[in-house]
Amino acid sequence: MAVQTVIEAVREAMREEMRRDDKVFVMGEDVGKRGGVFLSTQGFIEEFGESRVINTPLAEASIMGIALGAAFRGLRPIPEVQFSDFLWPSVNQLVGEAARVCYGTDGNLPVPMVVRIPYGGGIRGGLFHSQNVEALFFHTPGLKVVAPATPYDAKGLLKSAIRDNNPVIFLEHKKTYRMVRGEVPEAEYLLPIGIADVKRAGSTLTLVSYGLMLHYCLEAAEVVSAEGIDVEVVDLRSLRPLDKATILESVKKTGKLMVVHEDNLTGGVGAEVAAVAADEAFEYLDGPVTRLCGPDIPTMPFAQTLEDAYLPNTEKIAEALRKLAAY
Amino acid sequence: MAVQTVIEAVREAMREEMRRDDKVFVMGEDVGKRGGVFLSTQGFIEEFGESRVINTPLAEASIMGIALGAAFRGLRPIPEVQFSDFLWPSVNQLVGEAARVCYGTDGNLPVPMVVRIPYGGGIRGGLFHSQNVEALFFHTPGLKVVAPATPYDAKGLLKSAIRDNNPVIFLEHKKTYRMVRGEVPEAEYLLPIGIADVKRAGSTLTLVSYGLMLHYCLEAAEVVSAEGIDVEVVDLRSLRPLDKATILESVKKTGKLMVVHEDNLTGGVGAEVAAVAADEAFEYLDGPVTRLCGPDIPTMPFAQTLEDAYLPNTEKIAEALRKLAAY
Amino acid sequence: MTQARAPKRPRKNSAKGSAQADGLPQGLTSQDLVEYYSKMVMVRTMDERIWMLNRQGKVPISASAQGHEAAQLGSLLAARKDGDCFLFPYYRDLGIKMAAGLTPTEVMKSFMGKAGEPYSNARQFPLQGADLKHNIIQISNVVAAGLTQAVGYALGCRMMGEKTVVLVFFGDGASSQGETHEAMNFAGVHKVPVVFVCENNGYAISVPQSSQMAIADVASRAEGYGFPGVVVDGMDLVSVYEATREAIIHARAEGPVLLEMKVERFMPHTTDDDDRRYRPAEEVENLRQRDPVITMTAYMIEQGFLTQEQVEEIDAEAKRAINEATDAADAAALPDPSTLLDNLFVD
Amino acid sequence: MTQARAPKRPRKNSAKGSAQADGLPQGLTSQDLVEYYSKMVMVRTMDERIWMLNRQGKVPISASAQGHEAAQLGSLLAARKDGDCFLFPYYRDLGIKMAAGLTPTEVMKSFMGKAGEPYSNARQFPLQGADLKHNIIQISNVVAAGLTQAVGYALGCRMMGEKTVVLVFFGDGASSQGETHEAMNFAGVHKVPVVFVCENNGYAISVPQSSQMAIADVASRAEGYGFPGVVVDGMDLVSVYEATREAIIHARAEGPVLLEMKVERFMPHTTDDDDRRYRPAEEVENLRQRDPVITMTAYMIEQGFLTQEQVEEIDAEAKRAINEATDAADAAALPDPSTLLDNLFVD
Ligand SMILES: Cc1ncc(C[n+]2csc(CCOP(=O)(O)OP(=O)(O)O)c2C)c(N)n1
Ligand SMILES: Cc1ncc(C[n+]2csc(CCOP(=O)(O)OP(=O)(O)O)c2C)c(N)n1
Ligand SMILES: [Mg+2]
Ligand SMILES: [Mg+2]
Repeated sequence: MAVQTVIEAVREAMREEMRRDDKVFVMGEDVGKRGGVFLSTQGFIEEFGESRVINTPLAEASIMGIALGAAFRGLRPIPEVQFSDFLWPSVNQLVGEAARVCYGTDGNLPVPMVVRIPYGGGIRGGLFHSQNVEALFFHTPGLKVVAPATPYDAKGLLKSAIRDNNPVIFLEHKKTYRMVRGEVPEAEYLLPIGIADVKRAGSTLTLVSYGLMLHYCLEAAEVVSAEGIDVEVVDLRSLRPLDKATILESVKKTGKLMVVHEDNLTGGVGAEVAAVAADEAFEYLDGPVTRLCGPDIPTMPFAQTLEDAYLPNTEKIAEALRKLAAY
Repeated sequence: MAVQTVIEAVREAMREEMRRDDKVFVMGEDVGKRGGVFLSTQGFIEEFGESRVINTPLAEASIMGIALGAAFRGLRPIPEVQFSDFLWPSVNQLVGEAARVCYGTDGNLPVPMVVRIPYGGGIRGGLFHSQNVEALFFHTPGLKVVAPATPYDAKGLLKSAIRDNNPVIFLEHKKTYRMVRGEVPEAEYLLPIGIADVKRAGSTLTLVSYGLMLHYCLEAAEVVSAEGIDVEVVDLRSLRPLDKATILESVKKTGKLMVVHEDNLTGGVGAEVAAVAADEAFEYLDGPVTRLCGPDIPTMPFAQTLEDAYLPNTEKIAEALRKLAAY
Repeated sequence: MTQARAPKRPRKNSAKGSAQADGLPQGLTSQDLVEYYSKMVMVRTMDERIWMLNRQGKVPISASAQGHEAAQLGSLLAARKDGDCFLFPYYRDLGIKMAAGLTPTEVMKSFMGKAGEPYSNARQFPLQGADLKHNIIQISNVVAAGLTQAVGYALGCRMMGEKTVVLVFFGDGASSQGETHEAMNFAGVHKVPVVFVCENNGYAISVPQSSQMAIADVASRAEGYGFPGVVVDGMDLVSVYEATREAIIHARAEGPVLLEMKVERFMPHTTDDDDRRYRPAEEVENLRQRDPVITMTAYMIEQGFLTQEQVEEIDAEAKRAINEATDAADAAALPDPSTLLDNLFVD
Repeated sequence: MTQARAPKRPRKNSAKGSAQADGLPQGLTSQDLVEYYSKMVMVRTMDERIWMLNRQGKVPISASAQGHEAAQLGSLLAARKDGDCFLFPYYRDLGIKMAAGLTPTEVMKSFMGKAGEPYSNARQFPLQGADLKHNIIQISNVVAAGLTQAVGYALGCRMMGEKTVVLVFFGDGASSQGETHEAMNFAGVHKVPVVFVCENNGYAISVPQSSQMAIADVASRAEGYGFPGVVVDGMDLVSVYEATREAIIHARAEGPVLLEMKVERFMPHTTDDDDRRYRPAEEVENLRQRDPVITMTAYMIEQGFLTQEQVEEIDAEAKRAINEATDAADAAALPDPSTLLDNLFVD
């Protein structure tokens, strides 16, 4: 096992798959000599050449539309959105088109394509370099949506996504890129899309999260465990399909549920998790289903004080856990 | 009082506001001589001239961006998306830009703009003329989102939206345009954005809906009332801000909640309504919080049999009500 | 419409001396013309029938191809003669989709939303989805969304070492969409083997060209992408064939071409439209003088490729086939509602 | 970069005989040039200081304007002389935003994210949001999103009966975005009084112009929208002034102009970038030969508008002002976290 960062795991996953299958290729702004602005394709143009590492013009809708068209021909494009904040011009090709191709041809035209999107905040990115964009994709039938939190999950899920014959939105939290390190096996492995992971077992209550926040949740669980609150932490990893079975099993065991995410509260992923529990685990619930999420403003501002005020963190989560545990 | 259809109410609301304030203007594809494809601007170009009734090129992103720029100058544009399905190319200007202007200038630049969007199905529109698009806007801080079901609400809310100094997404269900008729006062009136309306009082359970489905909910409530099930029907009317107070008051009274919408289940508006109840009315709940929504496929297909199979209707709602009442 | 509709100046002279000894353009036989004339008559007959069936409540929606037939079929002919083309048509391309190889019954099932519809099994609007058997994809109704996809498809073919040229079709209205620009710009930079075919009928629903763009020819935009733009009379099948053929050859060797075919829309935008609100009735009447079916009939007889009798036979055969198709489609089953959730994903 | 960077052929000869008796271009006094030269020095000094402060961890991000100063300030000068212009700059336009009227301390507060930041009260990246006092709006970082907004603003002004001309600024990379096309097309159709100003520095982060477009001049696209395109040497303030002035006059009278200013980016894309990955060091060194500040210094002395001594004074004054601003901004308060939820809406 080697210790890697998330960005290294992402890069390795792509490199392995590109070596394995020459239908796999990357495209996006600055993916060439620059190696991507986060260096996720560093060294790729040297190894795979210009035809499989395509520096595109600055035009996101075309990046997605062209990737989609190449997927129609049977290639396996990995288009990159440089920052999540800049994907909005491209959503027609993703939500309007890619998601509907398989259903709209009654299964005759597969779309083997992975859209990589660095997202999220905590990096002084302000209103246009911090956005959480998962809710739209989470709500879109015909897409799969993956949001790993660790290098191990990132690598195994990205490799699965690349081999999937359906469009996958792959969300990489920018702050985890270099902050989060973890063991990654040398030997090849794949992780299944759609299966959540219980990152910490516990009995007092269930804490569901994903992405950067997962790490704060784990820290908060440690903090309150000293106080006798035994938190089970479920890492969704895949948002769509949502692993209802794992969530429900945990909630039925603990009787209490809290969801944490960085994205805005209203209409976020947490609402669905809560709704599923309130329906399908109703008889097991021992307390209100709670959410600790980003407040309902566009996203975190640039100023340090305001960014801090926006973001859930270990302390805020621990406090909310105590409150729910005491219910 | 005159009886009007929804489309007439929409047209009258705009006409009155355009007469009242010459900063108000409409723009979009075919809004000119054609009077809009649904005739919502019929007669406008004759009355208000080409400078206030602007036939745009076929380019939705620019329709929204240009409207937004005009709003910066203090005008009150009403850009139209011809069908909801075609709004995806424009979401950057709405979700990425318009929604962030006020917050991102710390309140210095207001955006008085109403985006009118005919949406929804049941009209044999297939995958690209039937879409429900509310979830994205519902999740976007900085926008207000209105989705009326009746001519009375449509007129009063549209007039308020036009006078609002913030960006409002105004969703008009296409099938209600000519199907739904209702009384509309001759005298001017405004209805407040953000206030739900209890369209039918009841005690057994709370049924929350909006748009076309509201009418099926009311019918279903009548059907089951003969069986002793007394349903309270809450019409959200505004999705954002969500009127939590009215929802919670009703749920606390009845102890049971069901949400119905045409949009896909996962991550839809219903999830938030359910989550709010599961948190803030937890102690009052007498049964699982249930949802009856469109299934998780892109949207309703073209073939009549498939469209029918997709859509919630009076019968399906009545059946679900019976089940929940029996819990 | 303030602008003259007849093409003013083909940028490249598409008819330049490629004629064969028998007077037919390069690569064409009189057989081909008879075949495509018959297809044209079949398409027109279908189109008219569909409109009628809409008025009878049997067909929910149709965008008529009347006036576009020569453009659609001339392009298709060039693509088929070439033998290695893939097509991304748009919603008005009944001519292309039908003549590419569908039976009249399949087409009629599409319009009636019946099981077995070839593009989407009736999940989508008629003839929308994919007909891979005939090298055709059209995913959506979103105007101009197919252009970048077509560029990607062509790029993909090149990555696979293939010689395929992709033809993507769109209207004058579609030229305004941002994605049209993006598709052309990328194709220009990467010299992608794609022909952008604009069927310019001067209207986007009710919006005339003068409100859509401040220029006379969409083709003039090609210069801004570093590749050639060509204008051709889209009411004449042979001219269209020649221009398309040259464009395909150019695309394969050197990269994109923007081919603008000046056509006329004889009918309202769709069966849902009422064009009297925005278009004087005389305008359409005048246009009908240039009906591509009539023009081609005259040409076929004049050239001696068909006799008057044969023309009448072709006509009768088309009517017979469409009648039969109407009956067959009418009797066909609707999709089984239990399939509603199927095929959201492939394995 | 495969393409030559010097402008090859101004479409309109922007210097055509509009000179005044004293040799200065129309409407300019030597006073103006001294003022804008001082501004240029101030902007450069600020820009360099910000980069240094980034390396010290005090400024999270900056997109340097070095190399673009003559273009930005020449345009601003024309706009201000005109007296009725509104500006939509982009993120690299420190020159415009600062010289439009901000104090060095306000600018420094922006970069440090301090309370009282003039564009957004430090909610956004430095100098992003709106500075309505100086007729400037720049909402976002989304490349090209400002173009349609600028067109809408100009349309709005016209609807209000005003004579305002809007100038919207963007890079060569931004020219590829679909919205750029849509903005220009609408402006062309409706003859909106807007000047599209492209600061073409030949790179979009690491992507050279040759991978961005298959043409030499962005300005050549204007023809496809029915309005004039002009290329000007963006390294020379006086040429830029003249070209912008003419563009403004044209825009007010006849509709849009696309003005392309050929400039150079001396620094990496932003403080986050490392341009050695994609750009040979000599390339930048060579470009520095054409530094607009040095060029203008020489011009000012040569023309007798400034003495060497005055030049040095201007330099010293800039350093002093920036030092002071740094201290003041450093000492300024951060925004109060209790304001986080404020001003999502206005009443
Ligand atoms: C993105 C988008 N916007 C709007 C529409 C509605 N619409 C359908 S066809 C059409 C006009 C298209 O005109 P043109 O491109 O000239 O093609 P034509 O119908 O004339 O062949 C419009 C506005 C759409 N389908 N997609
Ligand atoms: C829509 C969008 N995509 C990507 C980015 C990331 N990005 C920021 S600046 C830039 C390059 C812009 O190049 P250009 O327009 O030439 O302006 P320059 O920075 O050279 O002045 C990119 C890709 C963005 N901000 N917005
Ligand atoms: Mg047209
Ligand atoms: Mg640049």
